[in-house]
Amino acid sequence: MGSSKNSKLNSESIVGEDEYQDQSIGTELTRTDINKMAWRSLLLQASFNYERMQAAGWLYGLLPALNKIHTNKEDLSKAMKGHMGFLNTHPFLVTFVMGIILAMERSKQNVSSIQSTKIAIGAPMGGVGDAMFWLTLLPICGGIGADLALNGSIMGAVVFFLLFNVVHFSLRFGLAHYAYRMGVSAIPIIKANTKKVAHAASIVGMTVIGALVATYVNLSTTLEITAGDAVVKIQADVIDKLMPAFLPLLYTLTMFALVKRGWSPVRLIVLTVTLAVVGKFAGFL
Amino acid sequence: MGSSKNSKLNSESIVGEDEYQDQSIGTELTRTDINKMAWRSLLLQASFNYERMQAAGWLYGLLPALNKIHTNKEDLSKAMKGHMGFLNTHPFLVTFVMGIILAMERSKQNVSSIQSTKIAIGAPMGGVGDAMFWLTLLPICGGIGADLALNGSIMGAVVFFLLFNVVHFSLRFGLAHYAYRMGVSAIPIIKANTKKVAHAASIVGMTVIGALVATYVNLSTTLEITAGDAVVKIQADVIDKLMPAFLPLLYTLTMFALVKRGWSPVRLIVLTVTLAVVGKFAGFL
Amino acid sequence: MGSSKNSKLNSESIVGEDEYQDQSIGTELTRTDINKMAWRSLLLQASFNYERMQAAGWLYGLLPALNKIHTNKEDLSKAMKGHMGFLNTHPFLVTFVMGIILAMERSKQNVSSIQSTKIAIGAPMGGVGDAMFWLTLLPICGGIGADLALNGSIMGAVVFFLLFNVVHFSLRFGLAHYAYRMGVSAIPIIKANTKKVAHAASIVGMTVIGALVATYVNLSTTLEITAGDAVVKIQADVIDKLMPAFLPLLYTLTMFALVKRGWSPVRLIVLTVTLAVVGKFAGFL
Amino acid sequence: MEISLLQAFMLGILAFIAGLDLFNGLTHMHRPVVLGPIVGFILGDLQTGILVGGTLELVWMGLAPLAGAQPPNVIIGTVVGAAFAISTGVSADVAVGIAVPFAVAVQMGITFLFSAMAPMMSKCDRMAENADIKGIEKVNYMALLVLGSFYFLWAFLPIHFGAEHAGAMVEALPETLIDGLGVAGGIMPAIGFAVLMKIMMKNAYIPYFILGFVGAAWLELPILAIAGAALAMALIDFMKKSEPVQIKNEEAEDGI
Amino acid sequence: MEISLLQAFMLGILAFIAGLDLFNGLTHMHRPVVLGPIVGFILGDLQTGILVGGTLELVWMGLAPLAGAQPPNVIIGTVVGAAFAISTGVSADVAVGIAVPFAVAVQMGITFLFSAMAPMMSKCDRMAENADIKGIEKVNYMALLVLGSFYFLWAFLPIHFGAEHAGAMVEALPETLIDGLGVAGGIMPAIGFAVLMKIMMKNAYIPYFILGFVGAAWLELPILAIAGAALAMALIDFMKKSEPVQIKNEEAEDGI
Amino acid sequence: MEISLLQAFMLGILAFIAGLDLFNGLTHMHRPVVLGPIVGFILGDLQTGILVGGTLELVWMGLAPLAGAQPPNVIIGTVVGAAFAISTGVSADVAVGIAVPFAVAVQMGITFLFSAMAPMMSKCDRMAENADIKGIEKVNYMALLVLGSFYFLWAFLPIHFGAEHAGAMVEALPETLIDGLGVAGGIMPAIGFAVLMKIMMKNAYIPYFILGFVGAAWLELPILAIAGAALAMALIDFMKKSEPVQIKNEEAEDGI
Ligand SMILES: OC[C@H]1O[C@H](O)[C@@H](O)[C@@H](O)[C@@H]1O
Ligand SMILES: OC[C@H]1O[C@H](O)[C@@H](O)[C@@H](O)[C@@H]1O
Ligand SMILES: OC[C@H]1O[C@H](O)[C@@H](O)[C@@H](O)[C@@H]1O
Repeated sequence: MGSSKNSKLNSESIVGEDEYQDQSIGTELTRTDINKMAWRSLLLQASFNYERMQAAGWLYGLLPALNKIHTNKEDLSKAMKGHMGFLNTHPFLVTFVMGIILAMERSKQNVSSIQSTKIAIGAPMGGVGDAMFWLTLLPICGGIGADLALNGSIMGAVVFFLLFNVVHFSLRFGLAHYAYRMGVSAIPIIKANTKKVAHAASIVGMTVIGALVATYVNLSTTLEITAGDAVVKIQADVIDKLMPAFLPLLYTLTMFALVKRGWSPVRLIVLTVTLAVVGKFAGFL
Repeated sequence: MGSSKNSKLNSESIVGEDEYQDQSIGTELTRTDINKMAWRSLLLQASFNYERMQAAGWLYGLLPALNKIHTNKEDLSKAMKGHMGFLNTHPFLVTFVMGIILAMERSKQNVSSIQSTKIAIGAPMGGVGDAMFWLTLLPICGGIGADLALNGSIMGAVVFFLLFNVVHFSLRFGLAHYAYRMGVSAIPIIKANTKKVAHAASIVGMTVIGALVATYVNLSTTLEITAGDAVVKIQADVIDKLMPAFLPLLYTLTMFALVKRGWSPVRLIVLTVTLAVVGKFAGFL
Repeated sequence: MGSSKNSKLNSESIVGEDEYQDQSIGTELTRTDINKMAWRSLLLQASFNYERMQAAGWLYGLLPALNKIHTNKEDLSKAMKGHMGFLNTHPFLVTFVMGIILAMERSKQNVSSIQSTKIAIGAPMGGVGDAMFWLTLLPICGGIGADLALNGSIMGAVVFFLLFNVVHFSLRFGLAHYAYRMGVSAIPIIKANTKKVAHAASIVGMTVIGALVATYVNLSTTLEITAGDAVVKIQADVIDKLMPAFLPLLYTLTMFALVKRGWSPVRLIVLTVTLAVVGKFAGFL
Repeated sequence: MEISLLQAFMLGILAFIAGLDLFNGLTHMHRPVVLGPIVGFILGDLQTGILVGGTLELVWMGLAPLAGAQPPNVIIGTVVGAAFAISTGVSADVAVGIAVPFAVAVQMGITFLFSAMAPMMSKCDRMAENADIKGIEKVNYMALLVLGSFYFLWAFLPIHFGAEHAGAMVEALPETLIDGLGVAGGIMPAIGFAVLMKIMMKNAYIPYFILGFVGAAWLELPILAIAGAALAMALIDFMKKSEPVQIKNEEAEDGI
Repeated sequence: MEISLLQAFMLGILAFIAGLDLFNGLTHMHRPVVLGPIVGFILGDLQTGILVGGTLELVWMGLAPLAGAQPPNVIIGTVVGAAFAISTGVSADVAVGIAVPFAVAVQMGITFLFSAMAPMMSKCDRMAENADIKGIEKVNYMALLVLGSFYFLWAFLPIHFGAEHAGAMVEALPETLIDGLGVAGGIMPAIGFAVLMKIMMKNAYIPYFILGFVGAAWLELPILAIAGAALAMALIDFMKKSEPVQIKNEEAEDGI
Repeated sequence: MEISLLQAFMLGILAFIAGLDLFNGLTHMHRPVVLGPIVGFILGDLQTGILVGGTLELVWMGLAPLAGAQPPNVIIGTVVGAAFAISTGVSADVAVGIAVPFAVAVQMGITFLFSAMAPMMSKCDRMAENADIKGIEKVNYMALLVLGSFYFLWAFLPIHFGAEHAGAMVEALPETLIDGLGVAGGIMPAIGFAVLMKIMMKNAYIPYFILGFVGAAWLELPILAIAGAALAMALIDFMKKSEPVQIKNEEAEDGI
């Protein structure tokens, strides 16, 4: 996976890119700053898309605080670039992740370390939040509301709206402040153990990414080879028996190789869309 | 999981508590001592209860030997305190665990190390013994006995009783001596590697405890939220999908936190019983 | 598992046996040598048997190259002894393993390290190849062939034969050269990290062997104890619940113990066959 | 009852707003139980709106976008469905039947949009490179505008021109293309992960990537379980690194 | 046939002894195949006792307390069932039918006792603190006495007063309370583990606790498999610690 | 049509060659689709041979030896089946019915041979010890000869003497013995692993053996998944060993 020459070059260049130039702890963030972040987090999914999912909206939420923390423009650019990476978490729990990440930004952790933490905390919270809010809170509030509505009362709408949003907004703002405070109180420990913390965060982050590849990338072939009486379903009969999620892994590693060769994501998207449409047309996807 | 201050205090105080003052190898245990232990092991479950299961009966079985090994009274107290910890193993295999543990006591291993070993060996033997004796030996002997009995012969009772107990008592006594000898022959190695052995034992012990929490603690909520047409079964629809055994874990960690704050087990039992009865009454347990 | 005395003796003696006397990198293998190996690999299963499976055929394939590499006769003997060990891989992918192994032989890695690598790569390829060639390629070619044949055309046989063997032979020869080149280019790295590479290979190899014992050794008892009304199926009701693959593990460890005591494989085979026939006769296998 | 142009326009605006709320804001005013009454209010029949809203709420019960995957669109289903129910007087169930093809078309359309938005991310990358805060913000705002307008059209057109005429439009959609984009949407996270791995992947983390993959692909463990096990591994590693010093003391003690 | 007070008393004593044998001693003289004949002997009809015992043995076949969980109580089932069968001459099956409510009541009662015994453990903790050997022993003996007496009563009362009267007693039990105690019994090991963790848990072992939990909760592995994997991890750790010294040599050799 | 001795002999030779091809060479000329026409050619009825071959190809579709386990033997099934079909004029299906007992007998016979070949391995061990290249080669050639002859006989005899007479032979096989050898074949890899472990097993690798076993026995993971996870562990270990030096620097930096 990557010839040794490649990876050496890579790791060197990353080390440089990875660290912030200004290593002094950033300006303190006020309650107003955190509130602003929480408000902005409402647009987490404004530019939702299937390549990076919530990336740009996530960055949008962090921007004012990042601008305050990174007075050095190059550092700001580094931070922003990092936060354009893939992210998908639950929109109600996102401020929890944001709070922690801002504390890490303030303490000028390395970009890769911050990104690992973002994934390590954010990704599992996606499923947790879906189960708690989309599959539990929502049907409960909806059920109560529908019940009242079917009796002809406008209170159905009102009760639903209030019930749901009391939970929603208390979480959104509560978690933001809670997480930031928690993160800040951990700054000294983090600072003293920068490398170790980064390493630990990367372990969790990369493990989760490995799992995400198998979970989030949906790619399977509908290819069936019919030769006389014999029908071989390539996906069910061959791939799934050998290595489930083989195609997602293969495709991700291919993309990774191309990214390392300098292909731009746009090119990869065009490639992917073309492949998908052609595949659908030719009947193998 | 425990602030760093807490855990530091803890670990310091534990270190003190953990080691025996008298580090010289204890008196040798004679065949009679081991036989006595095996006889006493018949009362392993005399004071069986759902908090510590076989703890006090286990201690009862070890007492004469412990008394001989720990001439220093404080050490005896330490040992006894340790052996009052949760234990559940199979009553026919228990002497195997006892034999090994007594050898460790003689070599004056740390309390936590001894307890880890006890759990690491004893807990898996619970399931093993159940499968071998309760679900295999017993139906076989019972079947033979019942067969004879249904023909009207008193030999059914006699054959059953003899067959079963020949196995039972040969194991009980045989394992006791075997395990103790084995343990004693390992003393020099253990002594030379005290810290390492303790660490290894703790790894197995704590892993098993983690598994036991998910296996032995039975706690699930019957809560269903019915809102109009919507029914959300909290246990099956939410918790089990997110994290099976979440409630057992939560409850155990809560208990752990309270124990660390100095709550006595009795208080926790009262709390638990109250919660259970109230929960049953209110219909959420 | 093995008393400490035993294992010490063992490991000492192994160290000696394990290393090649002549540590200089072996003669280069020409294209002809590799082609010869690929041709000979057609007889991989000539002396197939259930104890070592493809061992002797595998060695047959490597012999000319080994003879060229190990000019020292004792080294040749060492190498040959190692390659008589158990192996089962897919006959179409075997040249891939062979190529890598020959490169390792040239760089005079330790025998145990070479054998670990052989197992670590070869064993998983068995299942992979079966899925790809026996369960996919074969039915497809066969289906096409049968289709033509049922229309009465001799082209069925011809098309089948050509289609199948184009894939077959391109793989067999292509992989041989590819793997050997790959292996050779890795020689400097391997040489510089001999011990580490050996350790890593052994980790994978031994893990795979642990898995192979549970997968390849088929041993289960048909024993049912019927005592009056009670029927206890020893395999399904007891062993499978406690520890699936318990009997295979037990038998393998017993064989291992006997091998270490110096029993010859022939003796073990006689023992095994006797046991199996008696067991079948007595009805417990 | 006839629906006036103004009313159709107002319903379009309502769909615009509710459409945004489905993914942003998330006050859930876009759920039928709230949206129904508003449609009713606009069309001058609050009472029917409330009842239709309640009914549709049950129909969409438990359908929410998980991991970005779209169920049949609740907003167009409700706005169009309720509008038909109120204007033609048919029952809510019948009205839903009419609205379903539009809800499904929008479901696919959103999938399309979320795929089409992907190339924009590279533009954002360049803005990030230049620390162009305003730029990032503008992208997000523009995306909202596009998304909202899309909803506006899908509410306005069927309501203004009638289901029959609008239905033709739906059928005119090139199916394999749309399906192909759906497939592309499913694959696209691979690119996101590739970009991520470029930042985070060092050789030292390859094993953990493998372990995560094995856990998810073969053992089918949920992300939470894998994150838990990964945390355990990270902690073991974290604590091990500080040991060497300790070990030396220990060894000294042990006289090794 | 009438059962005399003395006979009822002797059956109570028999239940006392057999009750202890179910958890202590474990000679399994408490199984129907042995107990039935003894009941028959006491009631003067050994032959019927033998037959009833054989029948009941099959009824309770495969039912034994696993991990502390109680099946319907075999002892009261046998003693009361056999006594009724012998005294009234009904078949064994009918007698079991009569005995079942008592067997179930005792099942719940034992669960109750095993929960109620829990607070006694703190007392034992204090005794252990004081190295009070005699105290620990006394607790165990007392517990046996309580347990045995409980069995005595549940055998004596139904036999002496007849199933109808005793049945009323069973029905008088407050069900939610009993059920609640059953629930409490299920939760209680949590306290035991908490106490254990206080002794054994250091930060270094948190990861292993997590791994054990993940293995049991999500992968549903049995304890034996988890212990096996844990042993492997412990061995890896055990052998790694002694390596540093070796490593240095190796490095020296390798000239790094 | 009568089959001449020469023809029967040639079919035996064909079976010899095809029998080798099943495990060696693997050109798959042994599949019915190729074998059928050749049988037809030998018996002077190519056309029927082609049709029967096509039919039998479908019968054996998807049956191949996996991990050494034998399905009913395709070669004897085809050669004998096709010969009967051509000579007696019955349909291919009926002919297969006649051939099946022979195919099954050969399946067992191969299992027998593969068990009986095992002791030869020790001889090979000694040859390896002596670096006796010629010897190893001879063993392999001899094994081929034995295997091929075995096939020759099982094709020649039924064809020459007729199914009825040959069928008696099949029935004369001592079943428990054959079954016992099948069982022995299943167990035998244990010996192979034992020999392997003698070479490779050091104490340091016991934990990995355990982990592999737990993964395969309880989690029922396929070898590929286990090899993947093992690779991850090996890499972690591989990279860790070079760290100590680095760590010291780090510590120095951190001033610990
Ligand atoms: O799964 C987490 C998250 O994924 C996407 O971002 C959307 O589908 C959200 O609705 C969902 O909560
Ligand atoms: O499960 C092990 C063990 O648990 C409890 O102690 C009792 O139920 C025993 O009967 C059982 O053998
Ligand atoms: O399973 C791998 C391999 O095992 C044995 O060697 C034979 O059965 C082959 O046909 C098979 O491909």
